[in-house]
Amino acid sequence: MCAQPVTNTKEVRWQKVLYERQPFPDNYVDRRFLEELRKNIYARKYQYWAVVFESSVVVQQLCSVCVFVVIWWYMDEGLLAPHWLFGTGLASSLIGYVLFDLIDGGEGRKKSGRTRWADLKSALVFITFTYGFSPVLKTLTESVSTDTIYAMSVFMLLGHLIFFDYGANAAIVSSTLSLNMAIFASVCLASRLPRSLHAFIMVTFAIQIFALWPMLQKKLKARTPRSYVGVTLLFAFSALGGLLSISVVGAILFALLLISISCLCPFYLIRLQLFKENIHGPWDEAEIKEDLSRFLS
Amino acid sequence: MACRGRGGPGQPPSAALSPVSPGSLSASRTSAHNICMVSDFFYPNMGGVESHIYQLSQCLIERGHKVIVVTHAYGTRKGIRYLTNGLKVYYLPLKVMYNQSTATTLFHSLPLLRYIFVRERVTIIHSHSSFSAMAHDALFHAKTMGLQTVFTDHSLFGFADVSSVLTNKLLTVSLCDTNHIICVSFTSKENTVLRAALNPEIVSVIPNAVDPTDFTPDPFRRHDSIITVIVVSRLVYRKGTDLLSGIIPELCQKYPDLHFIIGGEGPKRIILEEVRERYQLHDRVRLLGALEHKDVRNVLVQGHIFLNTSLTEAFCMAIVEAASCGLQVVSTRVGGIPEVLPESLIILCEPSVKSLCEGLEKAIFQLRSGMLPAPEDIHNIVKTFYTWRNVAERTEKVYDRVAEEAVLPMDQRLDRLISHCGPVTGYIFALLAVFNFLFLVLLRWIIPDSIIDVAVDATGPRGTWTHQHPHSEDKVEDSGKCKTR
Amino acid sequence: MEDEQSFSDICGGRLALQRRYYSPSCREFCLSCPRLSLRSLTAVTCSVWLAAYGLFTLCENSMVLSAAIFITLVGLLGYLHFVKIDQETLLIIDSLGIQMTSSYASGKESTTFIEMSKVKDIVINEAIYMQKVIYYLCILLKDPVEPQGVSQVVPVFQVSTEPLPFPQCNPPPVLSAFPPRLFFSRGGNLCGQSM
Amino acid sequence: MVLKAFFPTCCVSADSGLLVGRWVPEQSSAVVLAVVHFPFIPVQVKELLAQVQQVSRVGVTVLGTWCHHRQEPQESLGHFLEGLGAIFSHEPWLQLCRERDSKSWTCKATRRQTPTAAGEDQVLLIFYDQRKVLLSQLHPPAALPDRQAGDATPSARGLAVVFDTVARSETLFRSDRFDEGPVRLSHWQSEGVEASILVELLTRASGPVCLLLSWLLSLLSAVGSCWSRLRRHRGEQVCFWNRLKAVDPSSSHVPPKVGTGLSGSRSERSVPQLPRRPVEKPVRHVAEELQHLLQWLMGAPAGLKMNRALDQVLGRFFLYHIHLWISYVHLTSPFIERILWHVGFSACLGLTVAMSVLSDIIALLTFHIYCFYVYGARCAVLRAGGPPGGLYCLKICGLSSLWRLFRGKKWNVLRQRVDSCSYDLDQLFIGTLLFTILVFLLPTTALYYLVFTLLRLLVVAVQGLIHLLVDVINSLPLYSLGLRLCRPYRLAGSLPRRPADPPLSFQMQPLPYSRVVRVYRLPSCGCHPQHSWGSLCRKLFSGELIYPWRQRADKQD
Repeated sequence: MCAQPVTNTKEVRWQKVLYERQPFPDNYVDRRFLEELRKNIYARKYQYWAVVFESSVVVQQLCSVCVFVVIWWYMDEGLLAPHWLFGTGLASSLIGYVLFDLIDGGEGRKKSGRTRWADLKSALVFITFTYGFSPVLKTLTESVSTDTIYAMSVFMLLGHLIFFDYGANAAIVSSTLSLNMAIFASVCLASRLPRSLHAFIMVTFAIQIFALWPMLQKKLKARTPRSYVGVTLLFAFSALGGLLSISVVGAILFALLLISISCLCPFYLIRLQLFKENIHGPWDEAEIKEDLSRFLS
Repeated sequence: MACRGRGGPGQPPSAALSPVSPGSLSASRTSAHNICMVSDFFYPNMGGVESHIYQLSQCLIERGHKVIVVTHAYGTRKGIRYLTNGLKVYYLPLKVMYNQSTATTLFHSLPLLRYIFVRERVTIIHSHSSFSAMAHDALFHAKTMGLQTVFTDHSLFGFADVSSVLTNKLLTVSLCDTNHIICVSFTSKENTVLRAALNPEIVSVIPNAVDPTDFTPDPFRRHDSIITVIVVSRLVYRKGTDLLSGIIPELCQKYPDLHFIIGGEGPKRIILEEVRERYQLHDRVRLLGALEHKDVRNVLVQGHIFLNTSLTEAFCMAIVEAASCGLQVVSTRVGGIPEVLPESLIILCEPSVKSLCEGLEKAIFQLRSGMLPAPEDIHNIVKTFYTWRNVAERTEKVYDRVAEEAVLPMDQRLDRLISHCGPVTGYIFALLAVFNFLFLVLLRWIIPDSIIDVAVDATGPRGTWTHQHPHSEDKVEDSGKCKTR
Repeated sequence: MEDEQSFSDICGGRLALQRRYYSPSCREFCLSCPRLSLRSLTAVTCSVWLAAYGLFTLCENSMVLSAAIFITLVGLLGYLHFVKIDQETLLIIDSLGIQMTSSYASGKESTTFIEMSKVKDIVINEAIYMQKVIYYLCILLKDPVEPQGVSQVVPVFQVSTEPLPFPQCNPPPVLSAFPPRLFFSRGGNLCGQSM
Repeated sequence: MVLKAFFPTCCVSADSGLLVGRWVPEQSSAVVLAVVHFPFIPVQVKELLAQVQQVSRVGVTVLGTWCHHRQEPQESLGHFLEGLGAIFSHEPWLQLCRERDSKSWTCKATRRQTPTAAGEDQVLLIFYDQRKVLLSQLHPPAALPDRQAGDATPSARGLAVVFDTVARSETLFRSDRFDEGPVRLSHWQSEGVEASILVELLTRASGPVCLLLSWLLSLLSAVGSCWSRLRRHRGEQVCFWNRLKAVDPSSSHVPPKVGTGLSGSRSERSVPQLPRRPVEKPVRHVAEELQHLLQWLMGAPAGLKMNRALDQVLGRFFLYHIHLWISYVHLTSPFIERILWHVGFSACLGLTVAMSVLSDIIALLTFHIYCFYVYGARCAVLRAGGPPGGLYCLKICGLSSLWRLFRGKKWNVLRQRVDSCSYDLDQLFIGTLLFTILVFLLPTTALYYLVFTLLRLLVVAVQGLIHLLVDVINSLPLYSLGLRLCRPYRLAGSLPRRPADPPLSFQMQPLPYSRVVRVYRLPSCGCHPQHSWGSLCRKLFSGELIYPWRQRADKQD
């Protein structure tokens, strides 16, 4: 590279090393320039129906929110008796609880080491605290305007949908935050209901639909995918039906949303894969693939 | 450049203080340049970029060029200082935003930088490090002022995530009309060419260097009854400290006479401490904490093997320093590391605990069987590889080439920005360039170039430092005073 | 013995330098800048009053006008008394000391005297000043405790914003009284870097 | 090196004679102290100088000759003066000459012993005012310790030597020309000691007078405050009895004694109306204002939407507290009165004592505000029936930790940082429930906290002002300031010279007031506030208690 007079330039081959002085100028571009460049080595192939199946998680969560809002509306209007909702909720919870253990034959319970006593205790804590706090909840937002409460609830439910753990591996996902936002929204909405019993039952229902139902869903999806698809369809139609009884336009829009998420979005994802161009080379930061936490445990 | 029409009342009595008009300068000596190194990273901050700038400047001064360094103020170190051989450093009072890099608005630094460029009669702006906002600002302003620009990239960047997409876009904008780019390794060149969508012809590869006299082996400092592995790096994720935390227990269980000395500080230090505690290795793993540059050699000579676990590296100075001290180097095969040392001096591994352990075991086996060359021999081989004089020589060629080139006039620059950087970014930055130009016109109207007085050259063809101050330099150095107002 | 030269300051304004030699050991350097011009004074006053009048038409409160007049007067007085320096004088008496006098436009004079025994050196230093980099002449005072050290740096000729007439790269004639020496401030110790 | 001759202005018109003074070889300067007139006997002059030297321990010698040509230049005098140099050998020999028109001066310094006869130095003549130099002190006072130690060899450098020399050789100035001494001298007192004695006495006295004045001033203010206190008290008593007399006939069942107030305070709403005492009145006024404030807070203050239930509870609690305070003050007011009356006499000890006492009284009488502030800020266990809820500080702590829970994080105490953590479902649920409740109750408590903190800050500001004043009074150098006012030249700052004509004159520039204060400032005992503004605001926000005037160590317990 330096000004060394070299007679047989043709015979000397350029080497990609720095420690030797080579008879080429510093800005020499060899044939081998960028030969280690790779494109799309980690790109995945997607199957349409598999993507549609995966999108059902999103559909489920949208439907959960929809069902919750519909039920709240019924309660607020006085069309739904709280006792009835409580009874239904209790019954479905018990069925779900039994199902939860039946699906994998008690394997998950053995693995986590959680006793039934702990479950009972959790349930008792839920019920007691909600019941004890329900009068406070009732008067909590008295002086705050209804619009503010609605805005807050919408914001929180949206947050719940955004941060929910749909199975993607991203930094934004936080199931804790998502669940907390849903509970916050339900407390806000429950405080608008006419009586403290209503508030109590609304919050209980929120726990069932936002905390317990996704757990069951996850297990269903893993164990019996077919029944999961059926449950999803059923749930989606019931949510649509409930919404239809309140507002036709809303129902149509919601149906469009569901269809676009479950059918159109997967289609676009697969189409856009054709344009993917991801560059890799020796300059990439190496990834540590092993689990290093074993050295510390 | 500013031109001074009228001379002062009475002819200048001393050559040192005479007005240097650019025309006369270029006529008198074409090969001497007035170079301004700009980077956020300079001493007293420590690191590869800092020592690169310093050593390169020293060698360029030795070769008769005028060199000044512009950086931001570090604590109480602000104003103007002179380092060895009259290297003039401007510590500008700019706000530091993150990680010693200044905040950039693309405009606020223009008045000061322009004043400095004019008064120092700078002809070539040499910016360093793509992490430095000030370097990019200076490139932008220099192009507005019509000065030649050179940029040295010291780091590698991926293409996968959102943040790198954005930074790469900014680099594209910054480098699209820069005259020449210097990279420290071939991998870095490929990376930069891809990132900034450059013509590879204007990218030169000039490696970093190590002062071999600073890193000499001292075999008597190490205990031959045990095997010592040295790690010197910042303890952060990018340097692979997590890998290190896996290697230490694995090998310490296997070899009871293996010791580790780890120099450096960082957020990941805590996991090393946890590992040390978990496996009761307090007597065998020493954490030295932050090391000063002058102490690095004393740490290196205590060991037999040097371990580098970096996950990405453009040019690893640490392994050259270690090899220069006569250590067997075990390193990950990432970035430009394979280009740095020949196969005989380095054991390259994949970036995983298993592969690195195998590499270390190989090195230990070689050491025990006496297959390794003597430290002195390794030193003698390595010291021929990289020298700052060679770096300066090659950089000078880049300057010579750049000085011949024409700087794009404003209309062509705008064209290039728009055509080269994509429609949205291109137009935005073309607009910003126009604003910058208007701002410059405003500044020129407020303080015309002719009013700005010319600085006295400390270095370069008319440098006053060497002629006038051999004695005062010593005197001042003894008293160790430093002051500016 | 007296002579006069004119220079331009770092902002491009005119400065006049007078040198007087009373005796071989006693010299005086007097730097004077032009007096406050009536035109700029009128311009500033008019603009302030016009702005006040504009405000007055908006909010229709006559307090604004009186406040504007008051502010103009007080500002002018303050400017003349504390800011605007008409003349700066440096009197050097060999082996005795240096006297610096700055006279303000209002006639106020502030005088500082530095004994020669306290003066360590007189240097030209370089500094970043606002958005400029300037040379300025300053006197280094000895530290009474540590003879090598410098206790204080006294800038000379700081005619408000025009620290030193350093026009056309000519060494200021003041320096002929002393051996002119450019002061290269050292980097000091840099984190133990051997340089 | 240029030879400098310091010449006193008072000797300008003196007759010809010998120059007496001190030679400072290291600076090559000659300080002329006086002129010895003709005729004299050299031996006597030497004796006199020896005496002076013994007393003042300054090397006073004959420096040269002084020649004042009143008439036509006399050639003979010149030769005579030349000859004197042989008698009084001094190196170098100074020859000062003033021509008749007083414009032209000639000054020569010759060195005899130098073999090259042309040993003439350049001489710089500088005039100085002897009296002022004698009396004044150069700043910064570098030579001061030396003189006190009585060191014979002054190590003072530069101009301080001139000051030192003049000040030490006071004995030389004892004689005047009316004395019948063997040697006639000309110096600043030579016109007559008697007249100058008066001046000197006055100057000497001015210092103690300043001191006395300042002391008198403080005494006067103290006595004044005492007197006004006494008089007001007496007047109040008279009024009180008058009023009682007036009340008596109409309602005879009210017993004429002070204790009646007690029965009045029992009634629920009405504030006791009876005797209004000087302390009680403002206290009661403040309490009433506080009651109004609380009632305003219990409504919808400034249109803010507060939680009604909590608002009512808090409001009632504080109202009850104020009520307790009023009755307490009423019960104790006679004793407090008495105590205050006696404490008032402490003002005789000085203005600062009175002010400190005032500050303490303010603290004592605004105790309820302090209590409110503490209640508002944190749940202090001062009373058994403490306020409901931990109020602001607890609320902020709870909110911050619950917010972390809300995001799925927790505070790691060991590592001092926020870690992510997976909570149980029931923990999450209860945490979020409490979080929601706290968020909606926050504005109410925050408002109460804000109002009481503002009140507390007001009191603290008043107290701080008083402390600052006390500090300033304590540390203000009254004597030096008085001296600067009356005799500016006594404190010489720098010594500018005016180059009017070739002989430079030497003028004293008084020290500026700011430097007088800075140099002579007494060490103040006042403790400075520990908090910066930023930390103060942060503490206020997080609800920590602030004690601006207390040491950090005290706060621990």
